[in-house]
Formats: sequence, structure tokens, C-alpha cells
Amino acid sequence: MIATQLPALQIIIPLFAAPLIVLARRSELAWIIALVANFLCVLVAWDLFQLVNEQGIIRYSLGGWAAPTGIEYFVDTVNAPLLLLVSSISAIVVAYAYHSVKKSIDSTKHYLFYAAWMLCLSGLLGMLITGDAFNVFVFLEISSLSTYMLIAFGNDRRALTASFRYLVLGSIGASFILIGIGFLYAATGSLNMLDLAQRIPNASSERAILVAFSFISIGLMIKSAIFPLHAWLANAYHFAPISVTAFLAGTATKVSLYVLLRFLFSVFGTQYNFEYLLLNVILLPAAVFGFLIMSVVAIFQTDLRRMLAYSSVAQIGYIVAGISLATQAGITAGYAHIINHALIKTALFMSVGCIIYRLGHAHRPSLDNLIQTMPLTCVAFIVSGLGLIGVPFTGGFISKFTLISASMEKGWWVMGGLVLVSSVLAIIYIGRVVDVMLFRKQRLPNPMPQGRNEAPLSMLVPMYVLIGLSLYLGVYGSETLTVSGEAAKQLLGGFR
Amino acid sequence: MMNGKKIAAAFAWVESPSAVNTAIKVLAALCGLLFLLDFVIHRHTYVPGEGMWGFYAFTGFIAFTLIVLGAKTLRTLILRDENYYGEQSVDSEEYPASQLAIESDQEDAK
Amino acid sequence: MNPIWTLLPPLLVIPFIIGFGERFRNLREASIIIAGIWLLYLNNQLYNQFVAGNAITSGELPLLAHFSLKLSVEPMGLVFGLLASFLWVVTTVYSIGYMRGHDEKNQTRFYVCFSLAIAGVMGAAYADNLLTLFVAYEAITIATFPLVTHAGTQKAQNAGRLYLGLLMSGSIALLLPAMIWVATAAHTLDFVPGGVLSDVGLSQSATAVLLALFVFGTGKAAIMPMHRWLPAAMVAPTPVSALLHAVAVVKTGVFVLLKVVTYTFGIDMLSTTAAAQYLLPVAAFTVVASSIVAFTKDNLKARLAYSTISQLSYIIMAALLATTMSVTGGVFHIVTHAFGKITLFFCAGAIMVASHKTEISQMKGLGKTMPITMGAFLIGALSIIGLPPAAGMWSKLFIAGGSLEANNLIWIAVLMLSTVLNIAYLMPIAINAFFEPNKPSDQSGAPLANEWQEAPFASLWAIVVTSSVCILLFLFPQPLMSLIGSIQWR
Amino acid sequence: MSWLIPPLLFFYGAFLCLVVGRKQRTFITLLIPVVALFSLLMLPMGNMAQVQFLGFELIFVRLDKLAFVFSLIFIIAAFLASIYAWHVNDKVQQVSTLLYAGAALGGVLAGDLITLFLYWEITAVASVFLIWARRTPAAYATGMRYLLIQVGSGVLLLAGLLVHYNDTGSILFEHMGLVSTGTLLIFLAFGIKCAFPLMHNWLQDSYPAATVTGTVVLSSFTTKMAVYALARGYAGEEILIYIGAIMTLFPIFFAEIENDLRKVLAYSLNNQLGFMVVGVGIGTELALNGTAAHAFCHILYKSLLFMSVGAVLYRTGTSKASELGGLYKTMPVTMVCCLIGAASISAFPLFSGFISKSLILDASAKNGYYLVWFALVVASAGVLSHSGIKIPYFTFFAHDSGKRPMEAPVHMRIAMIITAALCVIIGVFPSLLYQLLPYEVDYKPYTTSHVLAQMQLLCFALLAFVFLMRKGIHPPEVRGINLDSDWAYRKGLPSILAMSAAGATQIATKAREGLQAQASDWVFTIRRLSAPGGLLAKGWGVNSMVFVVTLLLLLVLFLNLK
Repeated sequence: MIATQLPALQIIIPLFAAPLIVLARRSELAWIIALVANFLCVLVAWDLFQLVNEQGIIRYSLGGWAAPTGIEYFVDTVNAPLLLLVSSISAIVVAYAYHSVKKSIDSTKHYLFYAAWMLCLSGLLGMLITGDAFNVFVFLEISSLSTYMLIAFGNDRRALTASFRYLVLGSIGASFILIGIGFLYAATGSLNMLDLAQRIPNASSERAILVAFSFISIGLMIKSAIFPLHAWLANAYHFAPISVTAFLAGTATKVSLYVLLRFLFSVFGTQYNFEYLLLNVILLPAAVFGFLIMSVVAIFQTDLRRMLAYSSVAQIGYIVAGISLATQAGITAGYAHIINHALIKTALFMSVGCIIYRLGHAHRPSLDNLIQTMPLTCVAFIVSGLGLIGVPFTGGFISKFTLISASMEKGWWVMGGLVLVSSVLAIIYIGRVVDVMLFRKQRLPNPMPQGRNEAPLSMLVPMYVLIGLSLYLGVYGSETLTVSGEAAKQLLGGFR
Repeated sequence: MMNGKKIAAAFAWVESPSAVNTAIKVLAALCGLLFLLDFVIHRHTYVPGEGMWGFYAFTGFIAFTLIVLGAKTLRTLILRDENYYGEQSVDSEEYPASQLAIESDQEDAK
Repeated sequence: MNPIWTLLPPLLVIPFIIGFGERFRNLREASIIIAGIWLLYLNNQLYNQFVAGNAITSGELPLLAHFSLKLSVEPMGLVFGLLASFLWVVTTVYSIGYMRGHDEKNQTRFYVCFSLAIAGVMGAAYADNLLTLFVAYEAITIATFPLVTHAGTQKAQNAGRLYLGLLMSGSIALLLPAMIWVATAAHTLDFVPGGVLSDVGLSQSATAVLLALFVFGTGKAAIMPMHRWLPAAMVAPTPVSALLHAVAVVKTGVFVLLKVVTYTFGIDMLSTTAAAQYLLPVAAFTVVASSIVAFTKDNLKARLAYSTISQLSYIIMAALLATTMSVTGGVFHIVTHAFGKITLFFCAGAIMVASHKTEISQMKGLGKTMPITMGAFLIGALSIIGLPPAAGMWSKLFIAGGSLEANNLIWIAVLMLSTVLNIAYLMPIAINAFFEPNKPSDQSGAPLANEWQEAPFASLWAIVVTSSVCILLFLFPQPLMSLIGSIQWR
Repeated sequence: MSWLIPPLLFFYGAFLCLVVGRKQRTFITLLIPVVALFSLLMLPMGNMAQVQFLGFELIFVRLDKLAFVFSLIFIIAAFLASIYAWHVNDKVQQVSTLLYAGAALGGVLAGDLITLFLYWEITAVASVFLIWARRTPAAYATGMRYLLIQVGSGVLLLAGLLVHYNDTGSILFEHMGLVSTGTLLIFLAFGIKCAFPLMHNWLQDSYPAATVTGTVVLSSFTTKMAVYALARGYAGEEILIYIGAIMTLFPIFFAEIENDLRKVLAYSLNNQLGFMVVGVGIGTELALNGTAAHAFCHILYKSLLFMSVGAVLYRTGTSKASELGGLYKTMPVTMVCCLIGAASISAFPLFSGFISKSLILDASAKNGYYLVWFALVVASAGVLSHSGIKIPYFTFFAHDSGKRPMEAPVHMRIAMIITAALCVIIGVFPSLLYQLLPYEVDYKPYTTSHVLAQMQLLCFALLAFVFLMRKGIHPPEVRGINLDSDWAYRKGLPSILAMSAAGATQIATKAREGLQAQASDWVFTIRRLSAPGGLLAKGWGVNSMVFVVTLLLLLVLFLNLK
């Protein structure tokens, strides 16, 4: 019984956890419920992942209504790994969040915070799992609205403006997507993705499809923070509570990228995108300029959160570069980087969270010689930073290797070279922090007492679990690549 | 060992100008004799002109003179001060006395 | 036997090092020496099995879909592995004397990083493919970084910055794409006798670019202008400079190039195209220019560092000449230079410990108080210069011979010029130590003591061993040569 | 047996000297040449001690008559030098003397070019310590120059032998001739050690800088090994005749005006080498015999001269002609030995130079090189001027310097007397030497015409000397130094280098400053754009964000709908 209902459970568990948390009210209880619900999500996602590997595509009709009319949930090798990834990251960050939230957020609001978190999670998972175009928009809105709320929890007053700006931009993005879906529906008369995929090639109005495509892709580009539509991201990541930032960095943009992949490849089809719609004219420059310019910008940031935010935009550039190659190898690389970057960047933000927990901020010049007081946190930051640079035995190496290899295979030498240039820039911006952490003599007065002053174990353990995970995927990189390869095959093959 | 004093005494004549003059005269006489022998003794020759009388005599005298004159001219061109090459030059430094046994012959020094 | 076992001793000893710590430092150092001897034994086992004709490989760890980490034994790696493991023991003995004599701080961390680096070197030596070699290469960079910054001073930190920055950016920006290029073009990263690139249709200019990526990307080989890290890294404690920056780290760099030339490009391919001709002048320039720079340095370790840069480019030239003789000479030079240069570094450290001198101009007359050290220095210097009775002569002979095989006299001329320059910057140190009259050379004007004032016994012992090997290898190069001679060229 | 070949015996001795005490060392330095002499006499003719090494077949001993005569005189020279150096208590000098002599011997016995190269380099390294052993800054600097040039010769040899091997596939050290790049390089390598014109100055630079005893040792080996190597590899190469002729002539002028007597002897050494090189160049049996004989005699009388000047230096602290004079009073034995050496080098009949120089002169005449022959005759007169007259005259006679040094120590006197005796014995009984020569000798030096000609030449030259002295034309001995080709690398090159280094530094500084300015401009711009609050990094307002979105949407729509 349960096994057949798994796709629904994936959404329902967090969705129902939210009101439960509101009812519970007490902050510890709220946290426990969120944690339990989240771990259940992970279990479900794991089962789905196994099932897909064994049986292939799972189609689930919600409420028993059959496909084209009713809403269909759809799990295949593309979204199954991401379901697992998003729910795992969320679970780990929730575990991590306890102390951080307790310190930075008024305890009377904790239950709201965790409820919003659960809503956001269910929105993200919904976006991943649904096979219905309109349903994507619905889940997108669920996740977006709860995200605005989560960001606004930040205890800096600027969090509110950041949240507001994100809200405006996010709404524009969402409405673009809605408009696009509307056009699609007008042209084809269907909202089910599989159905759409079959109907689009012989749709009545080609122009309507084109307009739909334009709106949907721009809308998703906003949500994925693809350069130059990234501007909302820096402030949002900067001023949100750090655990939210960690959570969002690993999940929100990645899910949007997934939806982009879905629409581009599964719904519209490769042929359509890249030869007819000239998508690479937009995506490729966006990717390349993105990872170059944003890496440079990251170098000059003095706040670690801001630096990592710009770094995220740059890394998204890698993913988009892989997508814009539109080859098996390219998409494999992009997809693998979705996974690896999610793990690495979340871990980085978590380590920054540990710093903020003790220092109250993450201003680079005040991190002088931090290795003396917070060695474990610093090591975590350095190891994850190496992953961002792409050193062997980290996930970053795996995906970057594949990406460059893919661009060389296609003959895009210049892009391969630019990826490397940007890697060197990554060495610089990570190096500047490491440099400060390890070598600088204290310049600013440090509020912390001398001696060891680590973040609490409840923050360190989840962080190291995540780092362990990303290192595992760095060593057994071929597993990531196999999964990504399957996903790419599925995407390029269209719905079958 | 050999008696050094005796040998030295045997050469003492060089101090006396008249003895030296005599010696030079002896040398001149020897030269004359050798020169004359050229007319008496036939020398085996390989090189054209070698057999000409007085060939070696003239060659010896002229070559020596020219060498000395040539060297004298050369000296005006290339003679430099002893410390031309600076401190790190053997010419401008003393031989380290610690490795030598500089001793004067006390008897003789008197 | 499996080459992966060679990673064990240096890794297993780490918990012991940490466990014993500063409190039981005798036990700590004893454990390292035991691990070193064990490692040497394992390498010797590999050697025996290799000579017996067994193929020795490890299992695979698939890091990327088609490319895995794997170890195997071949002559070049065996030479490197034996060399590094032997010198690890010697250097450990030396550092016991040095680190205690010099009262260094954080010795435990020092020994841990040292062991990690050795594990990396073993991985590099027995790498079965380019990916493994690359991974080991990066591991060595990271493991040695704390050693460079060991002193904790501003200068050490700047050096560490440069070290990490240059080596990392070089390997990420140049070496990595080179490797990916090979993977894309040949669909394999394996080291295969005769190379894998000969029939994939790379044009000559493409080959040249690829080769350039390797040569400049391997920052550890310190070809100009990638050399800046090496003199900077001399702020590290002397045993580090000795083993890592004369043997392990820099030799990994040139080892990568020799391996790539032999097993990825294949010497036939390289010698039939003119690809290397564009790079040889750079290597030659490095040889000569760094010799000249060395000449201007008064700090002993700085001078040795530039000398190392120059000598490394000998090996780079040997690799680029791509003939059997030159590559043979290159591998040989790895060994001879290692022993020669480690002797010199040991001596530099001994001088620092025993008489607290770092500048060459202060070392005049030092032969009186440190005759063994300075005598060993002379032997080491002769080996580096390539004069009898030291082993450097043979490897130089082979590299020069390789230049002829490639029908190019000009590179011989470069080697010859460098020999003369080597004399000019190395001999004065030893000679001034012995023949400069013993005049007061301290700042204070106090005359030097007339009795022996040598470094601690442990250090002295190491110096004697390495300098003796310089001479032994001159007299009996045959076993080493026959091992190198068993490299499969095609 | 191959462990007991003469060069190795010397090396064993050197090693022993390293570890034993002073008395034993002195004893060893004397004993080793004796043992080596026996070893040499026991060796059969032909190749021995062949070793497979690094893929080459090395021949450590190749003994034939040419090699034998050189080996013999090297051993004798080492023995005599050891007696002369009895007083020396300096491990460095004793060890390096043995190493040096052994290596020179090894070079002579080498049957292949790699072995030759090996010994070639060892002679360079070992011999330089005889200079450094003086232990002065100047000696150190001179030694460095010496070593650089010697090793320079070695590396040329290495390059040459590799090229030669590449061409022919053979490393045998045999007659090569100037036929290819490889042989040319080897020729140049030999030429440097043989002090060919313009490559000669290391000799005059370094020999006067060595220790008293070191110079005696140095004078015997390096250059004669080079002569041997030339005779072996390039006999009959015509260019050598002219090189040799020039070598005999030009040093005369320098020797004439040189003040430092040891430097005079070094120039004279150069001039004597010229005779040998001419002999090699002619290359007939007679000429090669002449070369070998002359090398043999030369080593003896040049050692003798260096010994006597060395003894003077040892007792007075100077070897400058301007500071000496009148020493015959207190150093009569030295004086006599010096005179015998002078007579020998000037080739007076009954002295050794006479019986060897004649061979070369006759060979050149017989083969029709008349001009060269005449040059040699002139040079013979020149030899008399500086070595025959100047050395003894200005040291022991001339004006009285007032110095009354002790006679040379006993062991020096013994060494000098033995050497002088050998010079005379060879001069009187030439057949003793002739039977050792590489080829059958059918030559009689003491013919009337020959003796007459030589006596005429020498006596008239002597007369010219007297004449010039009396007239005051003969240049006086003054303190100072004379420039020679070493100026090029002692003054010229350094100043050029300094100038170009200064220029390069200036250019580099300018370029760096320019680049830095440019780079900092760029960095400034990038920083302005990227730093927090910069255009790229500030939180864009809603308006601008929406503007960008709209722009991009329009672009996509335009691209898709055009």
C-alpha cells in the first residue's frame, strides 16, 4: 500500500508537518517534528530512488484522476536523485539549524519558522516530482512564498528589503512562468508534461509556443539566478538566517534548474531549443559571463555570505554551461554539478553559520587566525572550499573534469579554458579567506575569548556529515556520473 | 752535502767588474772562434740558406736583439700597475709567510 | 604484493606520531624510522618482484566514469619510489638532529605532514595512469603546504601563499585541461609504453600546445616562469627543503613530465614532430638564467633553490628531447641530483644548527670547525656540477648524449655552459670554507672556534650517508642503470 | 691485477693520505710513485682493465710505447715533486698531488675517450687545490678561474666525444684527425689544456698563484697530458704545426718583460709546448719521437727551474725579479741547479734540451717546413733570453738585492740535484732516452755541425745580451704586470656583464613599473565594479532588476520571433 503511494507521501509528509508544527508551538517540539518529517521525506525519496532504478519510470495519478486531465506525479531517473538530494540537504540543515535558530530568532517565532521551512520543502519537492505544468507553478508559488518568509526571519533589518526584492522578482518570474504555461495550454490544450511533449511538435500556433518558451525560460532563469538575472540572490543569501541560506543554496536554485532542464529537454525537446530557438545564444553567454564575472565579484567581497552567494551564481554558470552544450556529456556534467555544488555550497554556508554563531557576523577581516579558536569549522570551510576549486577527491573535481571534457569533445575549447580561468579565480576567493583564517595576525579586536571556542556539536556534526557525503561523492565520483549519465540520457531522449 | 760556500766562492768573480770584463772578452773570443769555424767545418744542412756562413751566428744575435727590442716596445703598451686587477690578484699580494721558511743566512748577512 | 601497501607505512605512522606527540618524542621519532624502514623494505620487495618479471598492479578505484585510480609498478616509478623511501629514512634521522638542535616548534605537525607527503609521493611513483598521478600530485601540494608555512612568520606565510597559489593555479588551469585533453582525444589516461597519442591525429601545433600545458602546468618542475614558489619555499625548515624541495616535491614535477613524455606522448611521437622544439629553449633558458640568479644569491638556501630550478630544467630538457638516452639520463638525473642536492641542503641545515650562519659570505673558514660537513658539501657540489668522482657526471653525460641523438648540439652547449656556471656558484662555498684564512667572520668580530663544532650526530650521520651515495653511484651506477634500462619505450 | 694499475695506486695513496697522520703521509707520497713505477714496468703492452660500463666498453689501460714514455716521466715527476715537497704538512696538497698525478697517468693510459674524459676532469678538480692551498683571496680567485677553464675544456671534450660517438659509434681513443664537428670539439678541448694561443692565459694566470711545491707539480702534468692526447689523436694535423710555431714565438716577448719569475717560467712552458705541438703537427716518426723526448726532458728541466725559483721564494718570500739578485752567495746549490736547468732548456749541448729539441727541428726541416723551422730557431734564441739568462741572472747575480737567504732545505736540494743530474745524464747519454721513444731512433744529436750550429746560435745570442746590457738597452726589471688575453675575462667580460646587467635591470624595472601601473589601473577598475557597493556587487534596486528582466525577455522574444 505505502509503496504505491510513495510519490504522494513525498509531498504530503512535509505539507502536513507544517500545520502540525503550528499546533505544537513549542520551539523544541517544532524542531523535532520538522526533523522527523524531514527524515521521513529522505526515506521516501530513497525508496523512490531505488524503485526508479529497479523499475524505471513511476507514474502516479493524484487522487486517482487519470493523466491528461488529472494531476500526475512522475518520477524518473532525472528527478529521483534530486528528490533524494533536496530532502537530504534539508534534513541535515534542519538538524544543524537548531542552535543557530535558537540564537538568532526570537523563540516565540520558532514554530512559524519551521512551518515555513516545511512548506518550502514540500513546494520544492513538488516542483521536482510533479508531471503537470500548472502544478509546477503551484508548487513554485508555495516554495517561493515560504522562502520570502524564511528570508524575512533574518535579524538584520535589511533582510526585509532583501525579501521584498526577491518577492518582486520571484513574482515576476512566477508570473512569466504562468503566462508561458497559459500560452502552452492555449496552443496545445494540455497541461500534462508528457502530453505537451507530444503535442508541441504539431501544435496549431507555432508563435504561441515560441512565446510560451520565451516566457517560461526567462521565468525559470530568474528563479535559478542565472546571470544577469541573479541580482536578488546576493542580498537574499546575505541577510537571511544562515541556516536558511544554507538550505536555499543547496536546494532552491537547483530545483529551478531542474525545472528548466525539464522544460527545455523533456517538454520542448532538444531539437527545438537549440537549433530552432537559438537558446544557446542566450544561455551560453549567460553561463560564461556568469561564471567569470561573478567569480571576480566574489573575490572582492568582504562578507563571507555575500562572497559565497556570488560564488553560487558563478557555479550555476557551470551548470548552465553544461546544459547549453546540449550533449550527453554536457548535460551529465551540468547535472553532476547540480549535485556536487549543492552539497559543497551547503557545507560552506554551514561552516559560515558556525562562524556567525560565535562571532555574530562573517566579516572576512575579523576572521584573523580563526584556526586557533575554531579549528574544526575552519577545516570544514577549507575542505569544502577545495571542493569549490575542484581539487581531486572532491565532487567539484568530478563535475569540472566532466564539464571541460564535454566542452572539448564538442570543440568548445574556449569555454573549457574559461572554466579553468574561473577555477583559478575560485582559488583566489577561497584562498583569501583561507589566508586570513590561517595566517593573519589579529587585526580587529575579537569579541571571543581566547582558546578553543567551537560551535556546538549539533552544528558541527551535521556539517561534517554533509562534508563526508560530498567527499564520498568525490572519491566514488563514478556513481554521481552514472546517475547523471542516466538523467542526461533520459532528458535527451525526451519522454518515452 | 755539497759545500755551498765553495761553490759560492767559485762564482765570486762576478762581483769584480774587471773579471766580468774579462769574461765578456772570453765570450767574444769564443764567438769569434765559432764564427770562424764555419769556414772550416762544413755543416750538414737541410734548409736553404742554413749553410751560409755565419747563419746561426747572425740569427742568434739579431733574433735576440729583436726579441728584446720587441718586448721592450710591447712593455710600453701592456705594462700596468701591480694592483691593476685589484685585491684578488696574486701580483698585488704577498705570498703568505706562514707557509714559507724565510730565513736569512746570519753568517753571511754580516 | 600490491603497490598500494606502500601507502600504508606513511599513513599508519600518523596516529603514532600524534599519539606520542611532544611528550614521547623519542618514541615518536622511532616510530617514523620504523615506518621508513618498513617502507623501504616494501619498495625493495616491489623491486625484487619486478626484477623477477612479475606484473604488479593494484585494484582500481573508479574516480570518474571511465577513469580510475590505480597503481602499478614500472621501472621509472620504482626508481622514484626507492629513492624517496630511502631518503625518507635518512631525512628523518637528519631531522631528529636538526629539529631538536634548532628547537623547532610544532614538530608533531611537521612529522605528520611529512608522512602525508611521502604517502603522496608513493602514490605518484606507482601511479598507473595520469589521473592517479594528478591526484597524487595535488595531494602532495596540499600536504606540504603546512610545512612551508611551518615557521609561522610573515615571510613563511607569504611563501605559503605563493606556494599554494602558483602550484594550485598551475595544476588546475594548465595540467588539468591537459589531462582532460588527453582523456578526450585518446579516451584513456593509462600509461602505455609507446604512448597513447600517436594515432589520435593531433596536429603538430596541437601537440605542441598540449605539451606546453604539461610543462608549464607541472609547476613543481619549476620551469620559468613557474619557478617563483621554489625559492620562496626555502623558509621551510631545512629537512623540508632537503627532502621535499630537492627530492619529493620537485622530483614529482619532473617525474610527471618524464612519465607523460614516455607513456602518454611516446618518445617516437615527440621526436618525429617538432612539438618539443618550442619548449626546449624555455627549459634551456631556465637552466642558464637560474644558474646566473643563483650566482647572485648570498643566502645559501636561496642559492641552492635556484640551483635546483636549473637542475630540474636539465630533466625537463631530457624529457623534451625525447630520446631513449635523454629520458634514461633524465631518470638517472632524478636520482643523482636528489642525492647531491639533499647533501647540500643537509649541510646548509647543519651549518645553521651548529654555527647559526645562513649567508655564504659568513661561511668563510668554516671548514676548520665543520670539516665533515664542508667536505660533504664539496662532494655534493661536485655531483651537482657533474664532475668526477660524483655521480652527477653520468646523468649529465646521458642527457647530453640524448641531445645528440636528437641531432641538436645547441642543447649540449647549454649543459656545458651550465656546468661552468655551476662551478662558479657552488665551488666557492666549499672552497672558501677550507681555504679562506681563518679570520673573524662573526658580526661581533669574535674569531671562530678552532675546535670542531659539527652539527648533532644524527644530522652528521645523514650527511655522510648521502654524500657517500654520491660517490658510490659514480663508481657503481650499473644496477641503477639496468633498472632504468628496463623501461619499455614502445 | 687491474686493481693495481698505476693510476689506481695513486688514488689509493690519496685515500690513505686522507686518513693517516703527517709522517705517514709524507712517506706515502714518496712510496706511491715507486710502487707505481714497478706496476708500470710489470704491465704488458696492449689493452687491459676493460670494463663494460653503462653500455660502453671502457679501456682503462692501453699501454704502448707512446703511452709508456709519458707514464714513465709522469711517475718520475711525481716522485721528484714529492721529495721536493717533503717539508709540506698540508693534507690538501698531498692528497691532491697524488690524485692529480694519478689522474694524469690515467689519462695517458686511457684507451677510450670516456675514460680520458673522466681523468681529464679529475686532473682539473684535483689540481686546482694546489692553487687554493696557498689560502689567500687571490689564490682562491685565480683557482676559480683556473677550474672554470679546465672544466670548460672537460665539457668540450665531453661534447666532442658524444658527437664523435654519434658519428662513428666508437669511443676508442685513437688517431682521429680533424674531420668532423666532434673531432673539432675534442681538438679544442685538448687545445685549451695545451695552452694554444689565446687559450693559453690560464697557465700564466694560475701557475704563479700556486704554492711553492704546487707549481712544480702543476708544471709537469696537465699540459703534457694534452700534448700526449694531441699526439695520440691528431698526429700529422698540419694546422698544429702553425699553432705550435706561434706558440713558440709569442710567449717569448711576454716572458722577456715579465717580472714574476714563476710567470716567466709559465710563459716559457708555453713556448716549449710549442715545440712539442709542432712535432705532433709534423707527425712523422722522427717528429713524434721528438715530441715525446722533448716532453720527457721538458718535464725534468721545467720542474728543476720551478724548484729552484720555488726554493728562492721559499727562502725570500718573493719570486719577483725586481726584488731579487745576488743570491748566489747564500744559495749556491740552488743557483747551480738553476743554471743546469737553464742550460737544459736553452739546449746547450750536453744538456737534455739539446738532444730532444734537435729531433723536432730536424723533422721540420726534413719535411720542408722551412719557415716553421726558422721560427723554431728564433724561438730557441728567445728561450735563452728569458729562461736561460733572465731567470738565473736576475735571481742569483745582477745587482745585489741585499737579501741573504738561507740555502734551500736539504730535501729541496736533493730533489733539485737529482733532477739536474737527470738532465745532464740524458744530455750526455741520449740513447738512454731514445730507446724509450715510441719509434725506432736513428738519430745522432752530437754531430759536429749540429753542435757547432747550436753553439753559434747560443753564444751569439749571449753576446747580444751582453751587448744590450752594456748599452743599457736591455729592459730593466720593474714591478708591474703585463696585460695578456686574461684581460678579456678578468676585466673586459666583467665590465661588459656589469654594464649589460645594469642595462637589463633598468629595462626590467621600467617594464615592471609600466606593467604594474597598467595592472593596478585594471585592478582598480575591476575593484571599483566588484567591491561591495560596486555596480556588479550592490543589491540592485527593483527597478533595475525588472529592467534587466524585460530587456532579456525582449531579446529572447526577438530572437525567437524574428
